Amino acid sequence: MLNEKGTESLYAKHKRPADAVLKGLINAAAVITVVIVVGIIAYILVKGIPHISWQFLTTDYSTLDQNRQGILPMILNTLYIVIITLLISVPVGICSAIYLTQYARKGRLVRAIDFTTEILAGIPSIIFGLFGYTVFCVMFRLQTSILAGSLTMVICILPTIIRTTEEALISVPSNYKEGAMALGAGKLRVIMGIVLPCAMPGVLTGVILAVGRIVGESAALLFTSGLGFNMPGKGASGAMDHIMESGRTLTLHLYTTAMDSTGPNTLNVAFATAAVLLILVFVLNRLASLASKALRKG
Amino acid sequence: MKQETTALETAQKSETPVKTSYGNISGSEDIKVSIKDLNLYYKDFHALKGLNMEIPANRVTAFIGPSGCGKSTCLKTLNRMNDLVEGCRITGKITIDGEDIYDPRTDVTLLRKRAGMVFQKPNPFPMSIYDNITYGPKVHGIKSKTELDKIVETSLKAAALWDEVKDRLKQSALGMSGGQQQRLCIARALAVQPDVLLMDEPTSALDPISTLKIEDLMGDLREKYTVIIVTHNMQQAARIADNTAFFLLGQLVEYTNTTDMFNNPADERTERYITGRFG
Amino acid sequence: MKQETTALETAQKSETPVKTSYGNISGSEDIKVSIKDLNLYYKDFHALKGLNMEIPANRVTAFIGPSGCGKSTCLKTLNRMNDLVEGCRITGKITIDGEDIYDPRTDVTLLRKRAGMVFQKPNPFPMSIYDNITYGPKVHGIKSKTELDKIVETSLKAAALWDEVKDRLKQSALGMSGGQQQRLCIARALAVQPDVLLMDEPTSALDPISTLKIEDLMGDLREKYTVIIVTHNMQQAARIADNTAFFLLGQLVEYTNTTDMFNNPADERTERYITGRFG
Amino acid sequence: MENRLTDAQRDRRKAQKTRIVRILAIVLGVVSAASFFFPYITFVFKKQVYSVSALQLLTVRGMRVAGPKLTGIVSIPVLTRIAVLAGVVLALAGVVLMLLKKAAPAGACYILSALTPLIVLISTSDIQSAVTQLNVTQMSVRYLAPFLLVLLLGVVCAVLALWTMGPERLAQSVFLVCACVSIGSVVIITIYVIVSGAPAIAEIGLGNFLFGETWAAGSNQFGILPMILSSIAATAGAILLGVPVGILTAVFLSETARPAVTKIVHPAVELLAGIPSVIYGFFGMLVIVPFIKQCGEFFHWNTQGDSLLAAILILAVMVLPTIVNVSETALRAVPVSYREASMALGATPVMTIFKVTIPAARSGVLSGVILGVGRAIGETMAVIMVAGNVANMPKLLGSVRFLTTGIALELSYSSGLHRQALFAIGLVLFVFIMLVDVLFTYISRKGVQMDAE
Amino acid sequence: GCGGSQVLDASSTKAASSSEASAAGSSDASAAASTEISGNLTLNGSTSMAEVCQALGEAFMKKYPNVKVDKSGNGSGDAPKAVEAGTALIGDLSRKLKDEEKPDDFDVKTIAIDGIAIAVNKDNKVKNLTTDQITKIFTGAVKNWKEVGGDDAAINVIGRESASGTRDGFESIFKCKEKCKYASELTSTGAVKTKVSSDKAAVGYISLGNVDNTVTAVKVDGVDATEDNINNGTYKAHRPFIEICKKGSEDDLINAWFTFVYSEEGKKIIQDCKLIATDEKGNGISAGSASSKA
Ligand SMILES: Nc1ncnc2c1ncn2[C@@H]1O[C@H](COP(=O)(O)OP(=O)(O)OP(=O)(O)O)[C@@H](O)[C@H]1O
Ligand SMILES: Nc1ncnc2c1ncn2[C@@H]1O[C@H](COP(=O)(O)OP(=O)(O)OP(=O)(O)O)[C@@H](O)[C@H]1O
Ligand SMILES: [Mg+2]
Ligand SMILES: [Mg+2]
Ligand SMILES: O=P([O-])([O-])[O-]
Repeated sequence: MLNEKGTESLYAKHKRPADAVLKGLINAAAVITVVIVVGIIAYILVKGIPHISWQFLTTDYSTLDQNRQGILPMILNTLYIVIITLLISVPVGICSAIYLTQYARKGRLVRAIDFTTEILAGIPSIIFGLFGYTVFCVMFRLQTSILAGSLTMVICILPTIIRTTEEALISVPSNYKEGAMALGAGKLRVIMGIVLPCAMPGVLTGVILAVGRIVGESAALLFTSGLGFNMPGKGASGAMDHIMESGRTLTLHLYTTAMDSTGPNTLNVAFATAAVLLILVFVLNRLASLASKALRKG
Repeated sequence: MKQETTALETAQKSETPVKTSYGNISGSEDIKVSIKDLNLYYKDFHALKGLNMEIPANRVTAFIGPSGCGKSTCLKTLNRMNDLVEGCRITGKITIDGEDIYDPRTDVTLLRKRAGMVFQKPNPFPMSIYDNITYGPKVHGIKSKTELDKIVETSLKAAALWDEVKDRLKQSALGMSGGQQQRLCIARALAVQPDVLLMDEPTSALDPISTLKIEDLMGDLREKYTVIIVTHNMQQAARIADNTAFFLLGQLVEYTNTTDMFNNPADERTERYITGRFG
Repeated sequence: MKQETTALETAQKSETPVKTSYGNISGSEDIKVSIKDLNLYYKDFHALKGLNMEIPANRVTAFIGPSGCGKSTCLKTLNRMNDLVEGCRITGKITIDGEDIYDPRTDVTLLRKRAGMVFQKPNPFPMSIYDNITYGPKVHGIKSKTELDKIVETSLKAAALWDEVKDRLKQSALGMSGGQQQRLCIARALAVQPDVLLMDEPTSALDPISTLKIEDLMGDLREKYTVIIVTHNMQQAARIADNTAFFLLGQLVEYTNTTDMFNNPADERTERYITGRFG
Repeated sequence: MENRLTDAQRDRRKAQKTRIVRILAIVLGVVSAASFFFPYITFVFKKQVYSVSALQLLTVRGMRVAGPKLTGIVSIPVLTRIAVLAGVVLALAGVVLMLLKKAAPAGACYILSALTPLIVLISTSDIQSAVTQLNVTQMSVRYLAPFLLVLLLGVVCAVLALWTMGPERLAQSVFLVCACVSIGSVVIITIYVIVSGAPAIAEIGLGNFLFGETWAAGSNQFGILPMILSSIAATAGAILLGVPVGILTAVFLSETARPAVTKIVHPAVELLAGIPSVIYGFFGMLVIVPFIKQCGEFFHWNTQGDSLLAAILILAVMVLPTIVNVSETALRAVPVSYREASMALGATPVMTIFKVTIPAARSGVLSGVILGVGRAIGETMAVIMVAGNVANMPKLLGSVRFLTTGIALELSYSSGLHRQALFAIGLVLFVFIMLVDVLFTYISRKGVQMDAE
Repeated sequence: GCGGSQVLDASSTKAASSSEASAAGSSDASAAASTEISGNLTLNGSTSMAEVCQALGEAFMKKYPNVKVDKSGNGSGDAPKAVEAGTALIGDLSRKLKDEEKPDDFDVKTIAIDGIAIAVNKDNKVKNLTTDQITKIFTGAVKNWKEVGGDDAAINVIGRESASGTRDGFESIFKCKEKCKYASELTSTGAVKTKVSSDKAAVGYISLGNVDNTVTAVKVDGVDATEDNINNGTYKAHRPFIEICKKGSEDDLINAWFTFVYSEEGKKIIQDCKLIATDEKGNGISAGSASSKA
């Protein structure tokens, strides 16, 4: 179709079938992804939530009594490991990130360190499990204990924390730093008073991601924190002594109950534990995205 | 006469012979900042070549020149912000009130207190307006609440911002408009009571109306401070500056009072730049 | 006479009465693009207010005005790049060669083929020079190797780039200098054989020498294309444009041939802008 | 003139403050050194209490312990003695160095001195095994105030010592120490993997180990070829399934979806990334494995569900979020100007995506794929639950064992060469991950180069 | 050198003196009342014994409130090491000690016997197998159920992971060590049971205690898999659960533990865990020792 000036008219429509096909593929991929997510989550929740009760969450677990199948000890063990791990890894990780981004010369050394943290981040957790077992459990004679598990997790998540913190620190606009410097503030003061607070949401995102990783970890903990399910502070010992005892986390409880479904009830316990874990992960996820939203705003 | 000699000396010393035209400097009886044989290198790159300048007190001095000619670099040497750049090397001497600011004993904190700086992009800290202003005084050891309150009020008034923000001092500074933010940055610089105010293209990111406000402000600031401003906008230099320095390729080509510079440039390159034939 | 009437109509229709001065348009006997009562909104923001313009063929038309006045916005309406902006609404009518480009039947692909665009920052694709040029023709269905080769040669020649790159057509376009990249972008636009060439500050990111080359190029392009260029640099407009339009706050203040615009502006605001009293 | 840039009086005031801090560092250093001479640790055997000062740990031969049948002297481990000696010497060295105004080395000495109690803590537990030789089974160790003082004071002194050089230097040192800890852990873990894996390989022979086809711990046959091939096959399969879906989902999210839809799909993908691997395994075990088995019955395949295929399906789901997230970031990072340029030439949005946006983001997309490979190779718990775990050569519908699961299954029971062989598998796995990582770095660096050109 | 000149001695008040004083013997310890026994009773080793140990521990802690029982470990292999190093008082093994584990260093006590049932699907027609048939099935010599009197279906052989105590017990009894050809190796009794209950053609071995109505335990050489038959020696497939401690040690805590394990209360718990309890002398099990029937 030509227009009055003799060129091809703008109103001449072209058909483009390839476009439609490709667009269809894109949409199909998105649908597949969503179906997978919804499928897995729905399956676990539908099968698990009916077995979650207040009692399930607040009583301990017994091999003697089929009516005492609560997961409070596992929840507490998970909490112990999360707290101890964070207590060590967060300060060390943040300080390392500050050193690497604000002090270290951008030379070969820093690049080497970046490379190694990257590698550490990619190491499969079973290798951390091996390492933690021989070094902490055997060499340091901690046995399979919550402390050994926590120390292993420290090494596991340090790279995550260092890298997210580094990224958050780097993304703080340099003109904040310049502005503070131009007012005569020293380097430490600028870092602590301006750079770090600005990076806080990013750091927080990293920490929450790390918590998610600890909660979801199983391979590294199987050999290091073990499978005990004593309530903390039971018997003669205090709540602090619990860190020297073996304790299974929620994931390990799910693993053992799922794999060794001997009692009539154990599969239900597994489902309920899986549902609790999913809900926990979901909450952590929401927190992380809230934090990163705060980062984008700030 | 003095300037003539200096220019001559420079031409002999620096690697590339420089021909600088010094004209009549307005206010030249009271010199605040003096730059002697300043050379600056970024690693191997020779960014400033044998600069010599004397900047009078209580005047607005504008640095103009095409992009990359070294205006910002020169400005930053005056409060040693270049210390932060890795591989930056300086020779020569800069004095403020007769004190050598590159002397090893110099307290950089005090220097930066004395020579405040305002940047091209408004960069208020992501905290409240109040905290922005008090950050500097706190760094320099002022703790009393009443004193800080007073500083906030005076500096905001000096930056012609008090009336607009006095009811929202506790709100985040990031919620302000660009022009307000830039005036906040000026107020923040004033809060540490500087003698010299260095401004690097303070209006280039702003709309015309905000620009106008800041230009007006600069006229007032001149009474108490020595103002040095880098600008891309020749009209702006013409409007606000008492003296103007024209830089080209790291060299100071011409330095004289603004009227002469724009009406009667001594150097041919200056003239070609001003009439828009390059840059 | 016609323009006068249009301006009158606009003033009556649009929310804010507009006073537009239309002068003598060079080449007004052969109108390529015509804009009638154009209003554009970004969500609630009224970015273009009742524009009326007729742009002649085979001339260079420059849009000038202070930052944020709507020059780029107006340019983008001409090849409907504004479609990509969410919340952008348009009323009024724009025709190219008499065809309404906002007609529902319009094939945007063909429109963009007819009205090529060059952006402020050179944006060659991260592929070889050859692939950059042939991208457009391939999109429009040309597959033959010999034909493509010919197109590459003609467009590069038309963009005055052929001699510089003919030996490295297979190398990445990102390895070129800024000025070369911008000419490559022009060549890429020419490769789809447009009638109209829209350029949004095509030299503002370039050094003076590259700028000069592209300005020279524009003089040649005028012979075959209708060129519309947005520029910040008034000297540039004065050097290269046949007609100039001055925008202010979303309105077209004055539109006339360049000589009149710079020597004899009809509107007081134009005069103040041109003499550098604001902006 | 208060405002002078160089002010002698100000310097004097500063020097005074420094002197006070230095004196504090010296005094506390002396206290810390002295703590070694007070009751340091208490051992309790069977209600018998031994309170021992560090000096005694250093000088006495041992403790006389009476067991039910045997009585003997339990000697103090050498490591304990070395640690105590080092602790005292370092604390005193710190004091001397402070007196000589050498703050930096003094700080280092103090910090090292503070570490010695940790070594004592580890090594004293060796006493426990010595004690079991005498059949006194239980011993408990209590650490007393001086012990903790050494730990604490060392740190405090180090901080004070460094403080004399100004808060900036102090902070920098703290940051540096932390960085060293992090880097140290990488170095240690690398060394550990190599050191613990190498002996078995040396004993078995590299060829036999890598290319042996049978793994039978009982008869000392340690060939891991089936595991290597299974790991590779599972990873390849997962990537083959996961990559197209992942990349297209990323395209959907970054290019075509309306913001409202993105707001739903994006968190869904993030959630997928956060689900613990055990849950994937659980799901696979209860849904995918029975499904494959039923298909097998229906089509008369020889399978019982636990299979390479099940592992591939699970892994494909697990690598999906990695690929989607990294690719999406890469796609979003493609400058708008490329898209604009393409559209301005008349290309449709879909054409723009496939011809400009994805090619421009290819190095990022490739990084995502490689990260996915890393995750698939390293996954343990999810696949242990679905793969059947027999060390067969890989068959799509047969039971297989991977490098990771090989370790996890047998670590708890193994001893001797068997255990060393498991560490050697760890080394092989580590090498695989290193290769993947080097590839990743190479590609992302090349991508940067390409963009910089 | 320094000879015995300086040796530390116990003293609750002040640091070492050079005089030699031997610690009081522990002979009167056994008389201590339940509240006087205190401390950490650490168990380390087999995971399949975790359930019974946890159960015994729970009851033990109820009886001795000042004691804390902590069961850890990742498998039988950990047990001798932990006891040797003194990090655990007691080691658990679901198999006998191997020679390289220096059995002479330890006191070995069998606390229970775990029968091993050969489990097939409930729908499987085969209800009886001979020892020889079982060996052939597990070594792959017999591949189809019809060869042993069942339907025409390929046999799916399910086993445990290579180091499992159950597998060790099974393979040594049926003489097919390292020769078994498994279709899957699962990591727990429960998993094997679930698998067998859902797969018509599967066969596997599981703890006798875990047999329930979801699977069939076949007769071996015509003998039913029951506790009685194990005790009277006719059913051969079983293995011991043993606990070890340092040879010759006379720790109050350990004594109290074993006293409790062999008490009526302990036996009841062991039986609740679907195991066969043993008597105090149960070093290995002689099938005839009758006293284990409680
Ligand atoms: N940190 C740095 N490292 C290396 N070179 C630099 C650095 N900062 C600036 N330069 C170079 O020094 C020269 C002068 O830079 P400067 O920023 O002072 O220019 P300017 O006159 O302020 O230009 P503009 O108008 O663009 O701000 C430029 O060529 C620039 O490339
Ligand atoms: N996508 C958008 N959404 C909302 N507002 C927009 C958008 N793009 C531009 N505007 C607004 O429309 C007005 C005109 O913008 P435009 O980019 O056309 O100005 P301009 O004259 O090209 O300015 P400049 O010289 O800075 O490029 C400005 O006030 C701008 O803030
Ligand atoms: Mg600059
Ligand atoms: Mg624009
Ligand atoms: O007792 P096991 O779990 O090793 O079979």
